[in-house]
Amino acid sequence: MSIEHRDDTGDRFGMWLFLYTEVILFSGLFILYAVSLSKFPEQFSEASHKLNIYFGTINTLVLLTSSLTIALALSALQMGRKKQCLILCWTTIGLAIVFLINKYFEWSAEIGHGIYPGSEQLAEMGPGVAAFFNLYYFTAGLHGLHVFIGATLIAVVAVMTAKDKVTSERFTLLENSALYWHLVDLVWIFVFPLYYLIL
Amino acid sequence: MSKSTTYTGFWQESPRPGILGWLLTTDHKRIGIMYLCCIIATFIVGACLGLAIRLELIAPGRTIMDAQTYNATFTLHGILMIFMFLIPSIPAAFGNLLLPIHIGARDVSFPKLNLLSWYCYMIGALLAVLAIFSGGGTPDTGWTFYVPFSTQTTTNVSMAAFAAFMLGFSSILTGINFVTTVHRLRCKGMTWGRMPLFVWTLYATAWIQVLATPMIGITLVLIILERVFGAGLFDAARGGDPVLYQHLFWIYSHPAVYIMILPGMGVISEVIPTFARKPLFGYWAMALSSLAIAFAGSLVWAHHMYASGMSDFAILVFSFLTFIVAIPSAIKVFNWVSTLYKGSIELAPPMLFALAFIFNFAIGGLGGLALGAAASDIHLHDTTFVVGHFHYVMFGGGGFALFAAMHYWLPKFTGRMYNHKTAMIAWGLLFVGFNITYMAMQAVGIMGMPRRYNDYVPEFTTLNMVSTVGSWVMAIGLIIMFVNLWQGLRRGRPIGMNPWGAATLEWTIPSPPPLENFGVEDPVVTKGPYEFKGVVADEY
Amino acid sequence: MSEHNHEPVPYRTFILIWCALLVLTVITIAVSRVHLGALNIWVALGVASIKSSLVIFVFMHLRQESKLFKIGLTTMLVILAIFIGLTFTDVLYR
Amino acid sequence: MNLPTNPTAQAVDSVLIYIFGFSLLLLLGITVVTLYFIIKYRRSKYPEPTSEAHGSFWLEAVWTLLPTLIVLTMFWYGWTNYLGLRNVPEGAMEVKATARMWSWQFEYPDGRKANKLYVPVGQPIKVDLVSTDVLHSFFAPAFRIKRDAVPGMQSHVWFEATEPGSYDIFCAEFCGTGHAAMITTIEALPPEEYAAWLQPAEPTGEPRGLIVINEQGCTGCHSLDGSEGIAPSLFQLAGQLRKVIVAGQSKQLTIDEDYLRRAIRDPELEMVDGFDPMMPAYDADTISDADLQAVIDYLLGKIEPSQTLKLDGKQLIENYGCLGCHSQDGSELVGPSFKGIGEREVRIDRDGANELIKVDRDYLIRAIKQPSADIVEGYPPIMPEGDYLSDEEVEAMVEHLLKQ
Ligand code: HEA
Ligand code: HEA
Ligand code: CUA
Ligand SMILES: [Cu+2]
Repeated sequence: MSIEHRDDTGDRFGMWLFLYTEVILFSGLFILYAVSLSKFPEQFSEASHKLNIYFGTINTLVLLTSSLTIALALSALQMGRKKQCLILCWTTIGLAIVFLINKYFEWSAEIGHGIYPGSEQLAEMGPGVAAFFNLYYFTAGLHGLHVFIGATLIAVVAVMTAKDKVTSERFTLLENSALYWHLVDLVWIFVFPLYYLIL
Repeated sequence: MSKSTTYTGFWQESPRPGILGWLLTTDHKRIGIMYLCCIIATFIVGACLGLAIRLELIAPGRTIMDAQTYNATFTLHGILMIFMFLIPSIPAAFGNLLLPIHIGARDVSFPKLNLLSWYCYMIGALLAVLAIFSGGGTPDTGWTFYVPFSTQTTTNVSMAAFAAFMLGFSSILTGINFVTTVHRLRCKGMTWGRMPLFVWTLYATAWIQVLATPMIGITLVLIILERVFGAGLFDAARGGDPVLYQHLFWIYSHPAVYIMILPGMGVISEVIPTFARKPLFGYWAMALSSLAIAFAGSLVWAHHMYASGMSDFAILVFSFLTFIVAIPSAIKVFNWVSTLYKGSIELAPPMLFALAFIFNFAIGGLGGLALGAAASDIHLHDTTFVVGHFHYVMFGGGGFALFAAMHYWLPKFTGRMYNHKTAMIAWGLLFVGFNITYMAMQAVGIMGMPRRYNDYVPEFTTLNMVSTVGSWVMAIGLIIMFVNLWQGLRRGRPIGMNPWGAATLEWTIPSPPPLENFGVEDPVVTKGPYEFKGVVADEY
Repeated sequence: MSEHNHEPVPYRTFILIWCALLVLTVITIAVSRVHLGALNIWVALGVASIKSSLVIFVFMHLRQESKLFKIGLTTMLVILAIFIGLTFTDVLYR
Repeated sequence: MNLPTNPTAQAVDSVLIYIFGFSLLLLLGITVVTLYFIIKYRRSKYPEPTSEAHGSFWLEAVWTLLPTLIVLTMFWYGWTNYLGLRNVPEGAMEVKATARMWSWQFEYPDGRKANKLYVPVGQPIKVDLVSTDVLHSFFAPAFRIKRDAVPGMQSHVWFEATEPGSYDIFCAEFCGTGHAAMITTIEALPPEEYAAWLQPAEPTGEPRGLIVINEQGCTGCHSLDGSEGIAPSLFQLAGQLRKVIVAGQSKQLTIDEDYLRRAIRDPELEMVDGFDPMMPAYDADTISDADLQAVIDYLLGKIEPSQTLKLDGKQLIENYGCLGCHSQDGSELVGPSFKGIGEREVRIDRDGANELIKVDRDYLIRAIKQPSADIVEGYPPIMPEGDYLSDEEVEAMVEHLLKQ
């Protein structure tokens, strides 16, 4: 008999507040990035050349598209097109998986070159490069974690939608997990140019 | 309101019986009580560690423990007292108990999230305890985890850092909950101008919790990663920067000190009008200065780093900003004092603690000014003067505010009253002991005794001894206080709805309050929180 | 009291925004290939900000939300700017 | 309490007094007013409040602006005097302070090392701070100066002693087990005493050559004990082979008088292989022929090398701050005591295995050079690596230790 008051706006606002905390969380790493960049501009661009821009670009497209699909999913549900909504949700998750697989290959390639936090080789490449890759790994890693969490959330919600726990009347859950997913996209929108594109 | 003494409000009413009724509850009052218990327990442990520290420092040379143990002790003491006691103390315990009632709501916006935050707290606490006994031994970095030491020491820093991370997460959830609640669940007629100041301060605090805490999250994670991978994020040889770590740490940890004091200020702003039977002086000044403190408080973090090798320009900027934060606090003090003017003042225990708060906080805060000025901080930095300063604001401020809140509101939630005389004796001992302890500590700091020293040169002996003796007086006071509260709240005289004759909403409902606080229909507010006209205190 | 659950956004809007995002991505990559020195980073950030505001306002429905949401977001960004800016008062002048 | 008269202390004290003074006034004011109200308006006297005032714009304005003005003066005063602590006066003597767990070492321009900071009264001293491991902080309360020593970062403090005496130096930044033991002193000596201290230990019996070498500050680059510096060591040169570069191509030669003479008068001619051509040429009016001869005789060991040539283990042990953790009188500190270490048996953990061994020369050398190799049971594995020590220095220390 707990209090059954419903407040969708409140729920959304809560989600936004949570997203703020996520942004600040990442900003810690971006501060470190900014400082190191201002210290070693050349070494940074040198290091960013070592990254494979194709992986980066593909993943950007993947995430942007997934953002689109989840946004569409919400509209679909609102318009009562449950089937479409489900398809779109699963597409989003599919794209998330593509993203992670991509990352896996990218990282294994770099680790293959002996570039990973704390490696001897990295230490020898000079402070700037080392700083760049440390930050790259930690930022991308944290982001990857968020991709994983976001995908899981969406999966859960998709199931609930299938079971009509989430409906065109009560879709805040879907809306909030969509919000979360967009945040994942937002972070990448900054990670991509900052790590792959500086010359 | 003829409640028979068998009535027990939310203590009995619960969807689930027995212990599960607590562990799975989403009732803000029950969660508040659970928080309160954990916090008191933490305080007692931490406090006894504090006693141990003082005992070691009673004389030069080794008294009761060796250097390594000492380092572990004050590290533990600091972590417990800050992350597990003071930060959650008033917001998580009394905030949960009162915020919904104060704004005429039946619960917070996200009751389940609220419970989750308590579990995060428990996990954090558990990890903190594990960190003591597992791995390479109890952490010995100080609560500040400064690199490179924290990434090199063999002790179990990673787990302690992760514990702090979880505690931070719990604090974030509380913050999200409170901001949303205040925005969404205010009852009919509860305009912003009618919110009790306690709510205002909690609201300001909640914003800090939301916007600053993640920074400590990432910082602690980086320490852990650093210890795992040895990547050299903060190692100059590998492009890192040890001073940058200090920035990241203080970006959270300075705002955190306002998380610790703001709710306390809120409590005082409730207690003083009640026992002066007079509206709080300058309501809007008080409300806005709370927001001002919250905002300005997040601009000053680097005043902890004047001696760290930071650029002089930064020192100029941060010293300036630091003095700006002092102003809203000054406004508050002046308004409290002038609330007393032409009032009708009753020195009940909560009032005594409130007045002690003003005195202690003034001393601590004014000490903060000496620390805020660049030149004088160079001498005082990392001396026991700083230790004195923050005990004055944290214990003399935050702590005393908590005690005030306990004496003011706990009767409401147990429906019973403690013994006033004993409470006053306890207060006296506590107040005197407190000032002896930390005055001496500040004095020896001015003489130049560095902090985190388990041993010191002979000149410092006398004052350290005084300080230690003071801590014993304080201990006796605290024990009496706790025992008195415990007995009173269990067997004391039953009270009616409004023992103090206060005007905020919680005093218009039975004590202890029922589940969902208000009867069938939601309350409608028609007057401000401090309009005592016609409000009578009922006898007990 | 679910006073306003805003209207569903038509598919078209989303798809248009998506195209815009793709175009902007191409632009950043293109720009990054020409050397502008320090300017590169600022251009990149500029484009990124445009992209993110598209996502925030349309994909995340900030357009439809009440003022409260917008104020909240601004507050967060201001604080963020302060954190970064004040850190640089140290780093740049050491 | 009489305040110190040295410039840095005065800069800080005036600010402290200013702020504490104001604070005291404010505190008294607030407390007195509060007490007055409490007593005057007590409930027994006034059952009901005699005012319903909700606030007053003017009062708020006043106690917003007044504090603002007050704190701004505090801020500005604090800032200007802080600059006084940062700007080192002209002609300050530079000393390099190296902080390591848990000792200080001070290095003077002439390469002389000491573990106490000896300074002349009346001369500004600039202390350059470096750290080899973690954060430390140079704190001299008597001079009100403090600054962290950050690994990989340059920073400095300055001070000037106006009265002779011995002043504490503390480490103010937490740095581990020995933090509280990381204490030494500033020894402020009257100029003449300082000059005397500057002179090598016993001026009498000191060979003229060595005196010249010290005066000329040759030891700034050349070690006398064989340890490699930025220049070849001057340890036992006689008859050694040298590979030198003459006009581009390298050639072997045995060190003799003429070679040394050329090497000092006109170094560019033959540079020792592997060293940069940075040695200044010393002509006859910097080093007279007589002195030159003395130097050469000294270097070639024509006269028996005096004590000062042989390294003094005791001195080294003090200078490198070993005593921060190891006692000499058998008392227990962070590390094992040196007392009787020579004929001791110790239980050590060597890579996992735990064994009992007799202390001997090799063991001690190992224990100094890579302490982590075997840890004496019951002590934390925190002794810093001795890799900064030259073999000769280690030898000397071990010699001394075995004699304990
Ligand atoms: C509850 C916690 C709390 C609070 C509220 C404060 C409040 C303040 N603190 Fe404190 N501080 C700490 C907790 C807190 N502090 C801790 C934990 C540390 C040490 C951390 C560590 O290193 O371990 C610390 C350390 C610390 C330092 C770093 C010292 C050093 O390490 O070198 C500084 C420096 O500026 C500082 C300044 C201030 C200032 C200016 C205020 C101001 O907000 C004070 C404002 C209050 C007043 C000004 C008094 C009331 C007003 C009047 C009496 C009216 C008259 C006033 C005027 C006219 C101005 N504090
Ligand atoms: C809220 C915060 C808080 C509180 C309340 C306290 C309380 C106390 N602290 Fe605290 N202290 C810190 C926060 C706090 N401390 C922090 C953050 C540090 C920095 C750590 C670091 O450097 O990293 C610190 C460091 C610190 C030091 C400096 C260590 C050093 O730098 O060398 C010292 C030294 O005296 C000290 C002493 C004390 C004492 C004597 C108390 C006393 O006030 C304790 C009072 C309580 C008692 C005397 C016991 C009472 C007994 C009971 C309550 C039992 C009752 C039981 C029943 C009834 C069943 N503390
Ligand atoms: Cu070195 Cu503390
Ligand atoms: Cu602070």
